[in-house]
Amino acid sequence: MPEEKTPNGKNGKSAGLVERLKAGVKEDLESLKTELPAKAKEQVEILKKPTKTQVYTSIFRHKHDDTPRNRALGVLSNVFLHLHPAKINRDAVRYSYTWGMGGITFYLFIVLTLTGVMLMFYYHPSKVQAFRDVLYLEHDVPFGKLLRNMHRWAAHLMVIAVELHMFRVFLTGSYKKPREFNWNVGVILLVLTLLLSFTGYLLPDDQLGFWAVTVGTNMARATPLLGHEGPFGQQLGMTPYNDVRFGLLGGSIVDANALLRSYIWHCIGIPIIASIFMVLHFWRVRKDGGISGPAPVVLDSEVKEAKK
Amino acid sequence: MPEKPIPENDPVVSKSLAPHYVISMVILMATFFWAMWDEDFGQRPWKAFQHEWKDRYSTFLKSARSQSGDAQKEVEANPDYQKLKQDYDSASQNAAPRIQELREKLRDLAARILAVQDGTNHFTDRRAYVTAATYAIETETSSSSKQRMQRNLEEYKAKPSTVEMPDGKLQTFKNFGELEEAYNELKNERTQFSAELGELIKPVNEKKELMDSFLTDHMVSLTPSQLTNLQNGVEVWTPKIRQINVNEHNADIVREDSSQIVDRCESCHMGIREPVKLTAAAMSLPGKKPDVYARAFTSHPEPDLLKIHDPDKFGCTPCHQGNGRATTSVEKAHGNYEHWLWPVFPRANFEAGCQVCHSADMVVVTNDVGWVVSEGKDLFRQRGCVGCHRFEGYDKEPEDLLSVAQQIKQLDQEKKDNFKQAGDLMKQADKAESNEEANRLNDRAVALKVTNSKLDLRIVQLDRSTKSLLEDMKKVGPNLKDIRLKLNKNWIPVWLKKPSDFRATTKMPNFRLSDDQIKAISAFIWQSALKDSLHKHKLGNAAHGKELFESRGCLACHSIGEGDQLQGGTFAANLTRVGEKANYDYLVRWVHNARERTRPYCPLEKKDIGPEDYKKKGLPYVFDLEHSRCPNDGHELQVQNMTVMPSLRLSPQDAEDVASYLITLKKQDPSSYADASFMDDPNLKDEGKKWVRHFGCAGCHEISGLEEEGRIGTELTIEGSKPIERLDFALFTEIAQRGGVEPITDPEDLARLPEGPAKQPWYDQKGFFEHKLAEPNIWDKGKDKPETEKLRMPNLHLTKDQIRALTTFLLGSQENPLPPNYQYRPLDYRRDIQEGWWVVKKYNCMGCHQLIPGQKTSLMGMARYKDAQEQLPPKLLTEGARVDPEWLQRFLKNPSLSATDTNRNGVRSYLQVRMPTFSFSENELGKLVRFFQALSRQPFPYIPEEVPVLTAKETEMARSLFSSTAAPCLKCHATGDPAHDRFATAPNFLQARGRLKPDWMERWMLDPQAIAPGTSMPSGLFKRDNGHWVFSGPTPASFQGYDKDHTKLLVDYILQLTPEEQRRVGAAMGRSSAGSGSSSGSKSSGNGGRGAPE
Amino acid sequence: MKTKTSMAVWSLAALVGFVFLAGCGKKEEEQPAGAPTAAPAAAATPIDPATAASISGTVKLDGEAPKAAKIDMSQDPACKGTNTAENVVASGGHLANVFVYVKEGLGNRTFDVPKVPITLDQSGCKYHPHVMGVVANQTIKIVNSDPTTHNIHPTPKDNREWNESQPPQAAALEKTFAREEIMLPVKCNQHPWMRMFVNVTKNPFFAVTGPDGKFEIKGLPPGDYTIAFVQEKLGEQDVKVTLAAKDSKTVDATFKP
Amino acid sequence: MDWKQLWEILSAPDNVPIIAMIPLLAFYIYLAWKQAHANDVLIEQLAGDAALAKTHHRKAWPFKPGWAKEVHVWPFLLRIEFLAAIIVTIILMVWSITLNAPLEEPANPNLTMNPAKAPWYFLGLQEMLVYFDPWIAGVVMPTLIIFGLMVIPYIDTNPLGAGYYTWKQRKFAIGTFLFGFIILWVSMIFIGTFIRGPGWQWFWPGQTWDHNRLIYEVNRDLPDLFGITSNWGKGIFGAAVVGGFFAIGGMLVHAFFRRHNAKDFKRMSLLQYSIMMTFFLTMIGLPIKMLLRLLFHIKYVWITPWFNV
Repeated sequence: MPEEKTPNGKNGKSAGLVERLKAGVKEDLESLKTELPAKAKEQVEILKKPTKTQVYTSIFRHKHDDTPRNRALGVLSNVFLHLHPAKINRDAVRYSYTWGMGGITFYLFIVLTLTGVMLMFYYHPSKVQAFRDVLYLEHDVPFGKLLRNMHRWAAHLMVIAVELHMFRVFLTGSYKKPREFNWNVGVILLVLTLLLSFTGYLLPDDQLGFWAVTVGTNMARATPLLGHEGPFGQQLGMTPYNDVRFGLLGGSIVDANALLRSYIWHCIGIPIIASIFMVLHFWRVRKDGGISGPAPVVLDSEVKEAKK
Repeated sequence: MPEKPIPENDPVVSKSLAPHYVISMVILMATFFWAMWDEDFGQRPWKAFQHEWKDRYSTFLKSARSQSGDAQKEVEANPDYQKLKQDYDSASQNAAPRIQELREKLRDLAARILAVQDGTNHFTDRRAYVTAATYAIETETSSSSKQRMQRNLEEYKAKPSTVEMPDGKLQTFKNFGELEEAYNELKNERTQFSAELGELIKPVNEKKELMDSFLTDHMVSLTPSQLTNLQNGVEVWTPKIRQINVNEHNADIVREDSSQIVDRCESCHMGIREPVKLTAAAMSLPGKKPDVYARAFTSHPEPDLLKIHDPDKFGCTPCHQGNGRATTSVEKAHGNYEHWLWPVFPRANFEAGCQVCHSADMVVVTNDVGWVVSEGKDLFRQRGCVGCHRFEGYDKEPEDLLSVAQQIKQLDQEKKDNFKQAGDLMKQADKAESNEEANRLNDRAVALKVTNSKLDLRIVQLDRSTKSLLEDMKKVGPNLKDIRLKLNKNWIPVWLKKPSDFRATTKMPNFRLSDDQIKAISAFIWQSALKDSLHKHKLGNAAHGKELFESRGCLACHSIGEGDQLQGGTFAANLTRVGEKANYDYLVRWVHNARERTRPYCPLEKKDIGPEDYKKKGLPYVFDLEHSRCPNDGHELQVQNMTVMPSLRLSPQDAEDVASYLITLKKQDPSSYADASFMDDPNLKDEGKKWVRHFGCAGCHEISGLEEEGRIGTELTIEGSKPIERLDFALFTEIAQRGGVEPITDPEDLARLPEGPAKQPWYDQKGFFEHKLAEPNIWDKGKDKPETEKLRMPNLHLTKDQIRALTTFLLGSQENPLPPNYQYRPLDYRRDIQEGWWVVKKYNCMGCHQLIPGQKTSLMGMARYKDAQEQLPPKLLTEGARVDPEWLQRFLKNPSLSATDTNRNGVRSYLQVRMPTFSFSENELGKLVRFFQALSRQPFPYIPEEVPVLTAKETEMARSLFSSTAAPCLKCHATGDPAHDRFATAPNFLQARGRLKPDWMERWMLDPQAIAPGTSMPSGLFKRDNGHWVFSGPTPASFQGYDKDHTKLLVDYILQLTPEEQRRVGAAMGRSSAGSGSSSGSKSSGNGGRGAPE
Repeated sequence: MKTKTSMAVWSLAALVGFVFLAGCGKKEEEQPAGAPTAAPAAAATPIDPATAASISGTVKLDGEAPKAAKIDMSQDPACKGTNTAENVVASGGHLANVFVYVKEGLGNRTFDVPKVPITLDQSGCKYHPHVMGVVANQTIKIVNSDPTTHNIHPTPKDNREWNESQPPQAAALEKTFAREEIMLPVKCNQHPWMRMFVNVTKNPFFAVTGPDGKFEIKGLPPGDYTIAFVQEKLGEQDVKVTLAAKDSKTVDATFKP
Repeated sequence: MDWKQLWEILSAPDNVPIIAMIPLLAFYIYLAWKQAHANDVLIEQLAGDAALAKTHHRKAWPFKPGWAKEVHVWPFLLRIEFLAAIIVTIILMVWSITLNAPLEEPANPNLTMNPAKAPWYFLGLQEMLVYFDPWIAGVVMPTLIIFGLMVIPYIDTNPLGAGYYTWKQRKFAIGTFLFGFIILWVSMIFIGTFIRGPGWQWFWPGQTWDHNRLIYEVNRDLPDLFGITSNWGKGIFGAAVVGGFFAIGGMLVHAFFRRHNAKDFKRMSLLQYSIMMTFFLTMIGLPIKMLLRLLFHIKYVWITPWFNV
């Protein structure tokens, strides 16, 4: 209850109350003098060790001393790092074995996501605006040109990295039992990467993208059974207006609908699908016993033939 | 690896990556900084421009200021300025003491107001309490507390307040009311003093303004203080993008969804809109040649154009093109890179930008001459490009004819339907159940009948426009149906071989025909031509013919002589060798009336109608503009030769004389041409027709059987925006892209290239057009093609300048990337101007008349007129303001202004050169009249103002002035008296009425030189006296005390002048033979004006 | 540690070098877009009267002088004067009204504009003089001594055209021509026979031959000159002459009809 | 030699990745070969020395007893991963600063680009369009590629070479894969980018891409060479040739495989073996068809009213 300070109050309280009030205030002042400095000293002590604060410990679950335990915890307790096991084959850290291509691919995917999100701020997938937006991005947006360049080149780099990754995986026989399924996931991811890049090609709505996509999708015309120029397509009633290409483009030519479809596949559809497969891919890497090697060589003579 | 020794420590665990990290981090940081630097400078080269600009412009302004200072001193020395300055000085001195006093008072008041307002117990605080309390009372619901609060407020208000005044004294106000009153009074006082101060300062300031504006008005360049302001602006300039966002400034032109125009050109071209003239030389570093900066910093060379096209509203790129947004490099900004569709127009062709929006204008700039793009547009028609290439706006009569025919068909159908429906309705009405119903139905039937009458009238109208269109339809080349009558047969193959060998300036291009083709073509046209016979004429007087030829104005269009000797206009053929090719009898007919046709052509039957067709219907074989219906089907006939050549209304005798003269013009005898009897070989006819068709001869010539041939070339309306990939450089594609090699080797053609042999890459529209125009078959070079597939475009033997003009025109002919509102398609008087120029150019009006100040006519430069400028055709600079449009229409229709005596000029009978009869169609007549009215911004239709009837005294006064020796009117103006008119160099006054507009006449008398520069009529006849215009010579005595404008009096007098009056005056002037001119006097009055009393 | 730092420095240097390489854009060769402003005109150099030379001579007409045409002045009763045309005025083989001036040889010299105006009189419906010389920007005072109105209408090539009327007894008109022009025709539209020629020159060294065909030009500084003789009908003849100090040379010219 | 043309193609921004890919691929093949060789040497050594085989750590890398068999991810792996991320970032930034992403004219359906090329990674397929009908090149082949890749783990029954580089233990698998990846994929991309010019014509590097070039080339169908005219005849003949290729080729491959990969052959089920054979023969078929076209101008082998091969 707040004290009523009415110096010229007309309805004064009883004298006892005033006395009590006075005593109370004195006491409070007294406590301020003694207790506050003590608390201040305490606070300084706490702040001297920031790693002991509640805020710190709530974030970092373990100590940072260079002990094997902490090394392991550093990985395990981190959502980003716990894709890795705590310990791995001593030779697996060698670059010459893995080429780091899987990691680089993933890193490029992240870079592409970030730059892509920023590009989306400036881009409208419509025939009227798309090309103009790219011009705007190049000429008006601070770092816009750099942003677009990075997105474009990272996309190309990612395709290269994915292909090299596959190359390496094959050469080290890493698809062999028990990793057969993960190889398949990888193949799907390769296809998705190509599709991601391909759908992005059209978005600037320039001649390059337009004709690349036209050439690309013209092949769909010839899909057997489903394309109007494909084997048995016409026999099945396929026309330019109902075949698989029409479905891909949302029209019989590369136009506004194709642009929109391309955009949605590029920005939402394929990234989500790819993310799901990536999660699967990484999960299976761990579940299938980490990366395949470098394993000790096996001699032909040591192979035990499985019973048929 | 096995060979290497195994290290002691486990390399996987012990190897340090620190150096790797250090290096890569350093590089990473460097990359980041590089990105920053690139973003800030690498991508922003304009910053360097702006720094440079700051230095150079500042230096320039400094030197400009010192020059301007001298100029200012000169102006300041002017006594008028001195007087203004004195006025200002004395006024400011007079007002100074009181101003000082008032300023002090105001300062004091301000302090006191502040004290009352903000001092202890200040007013503002108390007022806030009062208003808050008042609000609380107003919103209080309980009446008791309302009363209580009211009391409290009263108490509060009653409290006194003491204020410490600025002088330290304490002043007590008894209550709030008193305080408020005092405060308000102080404020009132302040307002009063401020107002007084304002009143006092105003006249002083006005004088100062007068002084300053005198200075700015009398200085050609900017004043030093203006320059100082500019310099201050430059010095505090920090580099930033300068851009024009057209949408911001011009929401009504640019719609939301249309392309946004954002032009940043001024980020480098900083000087474009500076109010001083900046040349590249002035912006160069001292002693250096203009560099890239100096050239970028010049001010716009045509500031007047910027006034019409305010850059804030138009931006830069709509005219110049380029990539207005780009700022990363000069090439990008100018759009000079592979993937920009609208690169900046080249320096030599910058006027292409006009064409982009002004494609509907024949003359782009109405107040200037020598515009390259206008010349290009003109050439496109003159040289017959339209014959093969469609271009929106050119020669659209055939298309219009088609659409008119279609409309008529539609209306006919509508009429039929209406008729049927009306019948139905009436039938229904007869059987209707109620009278109301019957009446309603009948009314509808009646309405339909009325509608049908309207439709009928509309059809009549359309028929007339068909006639107009047939009249308007012209061909660039002569009618080849007449060649049997017209030409020396043996001359034809020689001509076809290479027309420019016979006549260097001819419009007929060189088709590079082989001998076989020539044989076939000449055989076909010879055999398909008409075989009618011509009226035979005797040879006339060639000497007289020569005189007529040179004086009647033939040379306004035709030229004569070759090379240096060439004189006359370039609009029509050079006649130096006409005697070698032409048939005398045909020439006579042609000179007499070029439009006279051998046989009329029926577009419906698609054949030439002969006497036999007329005979069948029992009609006389007469066809002219009045008798233009087909005897077979009543359809409109083509009754004229489709030439723009007018009739000079020569007498038959004169026509024979002129023709006799022309037939003497030759270099070799007609009989010396090699025999060409193969032209009668019927076997060649079909082959010939094939080639005639192939080369599109019918585009420019009327040829039997090929009247309805279409154009064989590509449409060029939007040729300028054709993607470069669509322009076939054939085997020279790579060469053009890389530059350096010039494919044209023919020295004549090489000399046509405006920029000379290619040095840079020329793989662009400009390069294509220029090469194509210089040597049209250049893309066939090195190719092996059959004759029929070779490029057909003939060599037009153009000059460099002509090619530049045509290229400019084509470059600008684009599918407009701009919003449609940018197109110059006005609907008001400017549209009349736009349409009029097409007609004016079509008939080469400017060969004789000056329509734009400074424009040269063909006749002007000729020796004949050097000492006799008054013999030149009149200048038409203010024609619309000068003449009554109705009169003008009559005049244009028949310039002789007489139905019988046509062998003369209707207005300026003293001129040797003659205004010809062009037989304008109704359509073109209307366009021309509206054009002249619009050019002078005259209201249309024109309602003549009432001319006040002069009193007898006024008439007497006017007459005395008019006839005084001091007033020279009749010395030059014709009267109709042949003896007097021998010396006349000006029109008869009797023609003024009904022809001239009084306002214009008055203006003309005052300063004719300002209306028609160089006219014989002198300026300075009147002077300003007491606010009136009075005659500047000695005035007759009767003018004593007359206080109105003498000019006005004269105008009214002239407009009421009768032939008798004129004769009387003439006689009074003591002219030897003034009385004998009655016959011609009455003649002219009969044609001169609307019902001029005899 | 040292190696690490140096490595870092080297890589940085390499990077900077790369930046420079990338930044080395090609600058266009600068082209001249027009010569810089012309040298300022030399101030009027005084001519030393001590060394001044002079030229004199006679202009002859070689052949029969065409008979002067009669002018029909009946058009204006107020015109009463000698009614012979003045195209070629010659007597005894001496050609009058030939304009003689220094065409070339004075270089960049400039001369003050004479303050004294030159008078052009109109009397008897003729101009007096028929041929006159004037320095550019020198005032020409035009007087009308006739009882009739004239108008003065110069039709120049390189100067501004004007046409003003001058009633009898009107105040004199004062006009100037700013640019050099030889045989600039002036006429009166009301009296078509009235013609005269003004010669606007940059220097004051000119003369008009009198009825005896004589002329004299004084005060010329020594030098090489081209002297031009101009007759309105018979055209121009140029004579080259070299003058030493205080020379007085005779230059004659002969025109053929 | 048209250096300008060459430079124009090489420096086109979208071709830069391919240029980058070629040395990159060469480097990685070298890296893989080096390790495979080392391992092969080691395997040979161990196969010949049973004692050593028992004690050896069985890797080509050095190892000493006492060294940890496993190391902590943090920091030993992560530090490399971070380093890789930094280097990739640098490469990407420098690339992005120095080279602009292409942006051409606004799309114009009326103006066909010549040559109109698909994105570079699909150029292999576009190149296939020359040799096959679109339905094969554009639809069947990608599907086959994807499925072919996916079945690899299931038909490769060789248990050796899992987790280490080797050549000798997996000659057939690696050889086939290299053939598919390098010859059929990468080199096709290379051809599509650098060799194919206007009109998709074959231009040797350094030859000017002349838009007007015309080449006389008559492509015949195989049945025509044998004078077969009837539709049925063509269909049957083509089917016979294609079938014959698979039968004879299958026999040859079988003879080879049975001898040189006896163990694998033994391990494989019939299904595995037949799938392997189908894909292998199809792969072999591609260059044969290409050579038929390039050298003998043979367009189709098998003609039916519905499809042509």
